[in-house]
Amino acid sequence: MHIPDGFLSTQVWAALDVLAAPAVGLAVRKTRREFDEGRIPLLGVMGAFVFAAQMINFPVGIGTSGHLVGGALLAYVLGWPAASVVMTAILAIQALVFQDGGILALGANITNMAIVGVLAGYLPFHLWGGGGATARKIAIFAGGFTSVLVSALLALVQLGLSGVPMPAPVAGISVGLFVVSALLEGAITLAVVQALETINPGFVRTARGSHSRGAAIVLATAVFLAAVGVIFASTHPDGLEQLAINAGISQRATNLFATPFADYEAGFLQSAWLRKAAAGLAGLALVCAACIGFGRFAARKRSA
Amino acid sequence: MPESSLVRVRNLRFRYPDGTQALDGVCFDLFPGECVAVLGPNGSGKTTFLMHLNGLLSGEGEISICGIAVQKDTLREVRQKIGFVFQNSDDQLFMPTVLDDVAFGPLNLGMPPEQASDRARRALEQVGMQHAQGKAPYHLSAGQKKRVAIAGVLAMEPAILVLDEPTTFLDPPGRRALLELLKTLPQAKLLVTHDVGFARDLADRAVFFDQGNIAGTGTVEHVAEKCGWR
Amino acid sequence: MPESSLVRVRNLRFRYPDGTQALDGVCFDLFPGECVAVLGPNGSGKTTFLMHLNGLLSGEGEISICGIAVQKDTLREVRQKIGFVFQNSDDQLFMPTVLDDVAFGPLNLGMPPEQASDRARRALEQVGMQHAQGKAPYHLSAGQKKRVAIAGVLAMEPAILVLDEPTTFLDPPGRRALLELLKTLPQAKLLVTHDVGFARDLADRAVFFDQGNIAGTGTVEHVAEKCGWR
Amino acid sequence: MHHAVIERWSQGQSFLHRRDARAKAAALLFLLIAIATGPGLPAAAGSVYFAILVLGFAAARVPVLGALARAAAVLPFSLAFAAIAAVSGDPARAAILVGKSYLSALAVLLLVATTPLPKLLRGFEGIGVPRFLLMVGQFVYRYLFVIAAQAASMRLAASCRGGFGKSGSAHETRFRAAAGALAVLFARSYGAAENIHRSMLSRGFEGHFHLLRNPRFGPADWTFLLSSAAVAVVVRGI
Ligand SMILES: Nc1ncnc2c1ncn2[C@@H]1O[C@H](COP(=O)(O)OP(=O)(O)OP(=O)(O)O)[C@@H](O)[C@H]1O
Ligand SMILES: Nc1ncnc2c1ncn2[C@@H]1O[C@H](COP(=O)(O)OP(=O)(O)OP(=O)(O)O)[C@@H](O)[C@H]1O
Ligand SMILES: [Mg+2]
Ligand SMILES: [Mg+2]
Repeated sequence: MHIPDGFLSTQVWAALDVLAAPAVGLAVRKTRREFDEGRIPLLGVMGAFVFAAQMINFPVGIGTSGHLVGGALLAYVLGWPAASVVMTAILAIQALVFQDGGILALGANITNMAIVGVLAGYLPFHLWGGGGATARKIAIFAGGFTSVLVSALLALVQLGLSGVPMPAPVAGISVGLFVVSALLEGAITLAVVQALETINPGFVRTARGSHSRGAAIVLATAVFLAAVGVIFASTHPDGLEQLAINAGISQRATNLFATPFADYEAGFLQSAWLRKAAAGLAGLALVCAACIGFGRFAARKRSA
Repeated sequence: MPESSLVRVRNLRFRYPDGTQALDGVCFDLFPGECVAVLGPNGSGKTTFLMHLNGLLSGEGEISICGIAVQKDTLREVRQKIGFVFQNSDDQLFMPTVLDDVAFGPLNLGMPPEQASDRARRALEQVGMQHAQGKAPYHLSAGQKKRVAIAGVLAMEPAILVLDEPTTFLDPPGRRALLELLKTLPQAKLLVTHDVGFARDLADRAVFFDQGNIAGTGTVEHVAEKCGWR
Repeated sequence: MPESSLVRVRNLRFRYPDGTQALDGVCFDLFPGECVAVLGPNGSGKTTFLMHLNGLLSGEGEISICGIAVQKDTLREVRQKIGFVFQNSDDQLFMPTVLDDVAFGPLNLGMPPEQASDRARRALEQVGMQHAQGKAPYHLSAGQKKRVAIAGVLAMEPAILVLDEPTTFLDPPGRRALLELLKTLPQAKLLVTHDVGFARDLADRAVFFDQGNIAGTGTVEHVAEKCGWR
Repeated sequence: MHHAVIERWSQGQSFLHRRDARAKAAALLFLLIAIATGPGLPAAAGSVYFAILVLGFAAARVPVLGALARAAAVLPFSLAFAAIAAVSGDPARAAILVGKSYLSALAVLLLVATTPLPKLLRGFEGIGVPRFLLMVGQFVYRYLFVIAAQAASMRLAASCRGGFGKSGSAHETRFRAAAGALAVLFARSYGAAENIHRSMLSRGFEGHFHLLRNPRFGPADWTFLLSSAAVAVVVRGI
């Protein structure tokens, strides 16, 4: 789901732009450590492949079809940092050339799909991909599934936080559709990986099963938080704030966000709406930071 | 005798959405047992013309295949009658094994799996590739890939074979082997090629496309001569 | 007179990591002003051979280009002497505009941008494509792409041109135009092709690869005859 | 194809086409921020933005109707949410969603219709986007056309034998076929990337891209940038 401009409130898009920039910077740095400039064509052509993959339709059921989104597949082939860089490049080109997704909202879309989506896709593979054949299959499937589901749920949360009306039935239907397309992504990713391995087993990286429980918990938490976020943001207008207060992050988050905006407009922060938004964003930021942090940790482990 | 013509095209016009007039009043007939070469410069509309024959594009004018008018509701029937072999075999070979690939078409026609693989085996025999049944198509040589691609089309038992630039990537023995193979196949053939020698050896006559229309027709020799094509 | 040979290969052997013995003791010389055609079946090692000449692969044996031994520390020099035109022009035209692409090589040689674009413009003139400077390479026709790819190589002012299957995707006039262009270029040429007619029109002599070794040499006519290649 | 038209537009020679990419990108950001942060979207401000953009297209000699139609690509998404907003009793918000998203898309379109993408990407380098990322983007865009053409012929070839998507054989067979097609496409893309790398090495590539000419940021570009910023601020105040 590519969010266009005009949908997100200023606080949300600005915060996510601020969040996405260093995250992409980090991904670029890590990518450069592994790929020199001579491999830029590989990254670019793989990006073009993901673009073109949308033209191949997969049968879903009665009359409909779906296609590969590709974040998880890229991560299995290129590693997560390069996959993030490639997805970022794709999103930028989609926004510029195809008017698919906004420019100010690019930070949001990058966070959802290129950063968190890719990490969420890579994590299961990293955790269980090194196990037996069945575990590996499940991991590959799960990676495709979580990457699409988490990206879509994050987008929904951001829309909810921005005050785009989302009655409970609509949110429910959306989540249902997301689950279906996430299942499809899992199935496509798995089928493509299997077909790739008959062509050349070297394409897909070998995962080290680390069986780290901590990472599994991070992943589960990310999915859970995103899902809970959607439900609260939509059905309980004040629910997220409540949750944040309970977790004790509301105050801190408000202060955190108060500083940069303080000179902008003084009385601004009094609004409950902003407190809610700030709390929500802080929660989002935590999820992202956890994912990125874990990604670093995972990468270090793999290169070790 | 227009009744008996396998491919009958009258006054076909087509314009791409961006305004390119790719076909501009083409009339054409293909009779049973014939092999017709389609020559012409890059961009003259040859591929666009072929894509009309099985309804992948649709412009103005009349087209009928084996007497069936090409329309939305006859596409299934038409696509069974007319078999397309693409320039780049990699475009066409996507199943994990050769047998799976050749059986893909028949299965899509609704045939039960047993029967479909029988058909596939027979088609592979026809092109001399029965030994490669279990191999992965991606790893075959260029000539072998072309044969399997042809088998995939033969398995649908088409009345007409359409080949777009079949000699690309083949070395001279591969090209010669393809020539021999095509000569043994009984179907009527429509052959788009830039390889005039190949056309001369295989085709009974030629049509020359230029700017979306047929600018010349006759024997390959005659057309190549007249249109400065060699 | 081995001193004067531009390309000198002795006893070249190469095995791919998967165990395929792709080259098996090749000896070869190319002299100034010559054009040599490399013929041979699919998979006989022609492309592998070419890739050794500028150090893209390295096997056992001796190779020298214009008297310089091909080694890690001479690659820069060697790659300036020997210009490669690859089979698929799309793989070679990777920069966003034609001028950027042709200037890519000179810039890599450390030339300042001004001078590099001058050189690029001159090379484009040589192939008759100066009007396309600002275009994106994917908007060119197959023949135009090939010309720009050749310009990109000429801009490095190589002493030797190596062409892998240059006629693929070209229609007969495009092929003829390429032939004329190559005839006007003064460099020594090494031409891999399956198109024996093209080789006959261009090359002074031919070598025939088979299973990783040179199985025959002589005029194109003679080699084609002897090796059953037409 | 969709993009080909925009690319043709971007080859023009108007005043807007000749402005430095950085100036245009910055002006676009001002405009987008003005639209996004405006309190709601009063009809007056909306019409002024719209008029400015239409004038921009006209000045750049880009077909205005074509541009308006192209920017409508955002409408399905916007209209869906607008409908939800309207149904849940917030018609004002519905209008804002549609208006802001359409105007923003139109603004982006004006930038890409007057700036060839390679120039634009190079302009971003001046704004601090990592060169590595931009080069990846440039290659994505370059090979998009090549790989998409391959994907299109694969789809065509499949549809001649019954297709991946429609009914006929077992669901699973067609699913596997589509996956196989993607795998083959992947392997071909990978091979193309290797060939590109080889061809770069053959032309003396030593690990670093050197690029021709860095565009000059002239007085006209400053004038353009500052005046567009001023306009954006003024209109936002309406
Ligand atoms: N999708 C498309 N959209 C717009 N124009 C197109 C499209 N495809 C082809 N054309 C144009 O239509 C004309 C006919 O193209 P076509 O591919 O049929 O030529 P061709 O004779 O098959 O050429 P070649 O020998 O290179 O295969 C050309 O001018 C081409 O540029
Ligand atoms: N990357 C690779 N790994 C392993 N084997 C390879 C690789 N590339 C080529 N080969 C094998 O090496 C041999 C020589 O291949 P090469 O590409 O040099 O042949 P060629 O003469 O250029 O053929 P063609 O006429 O089809 O281009 C073949 O058996 C081929 O299968
Ligand atoms: Mg064609
Ligand atoms: Mg070769």
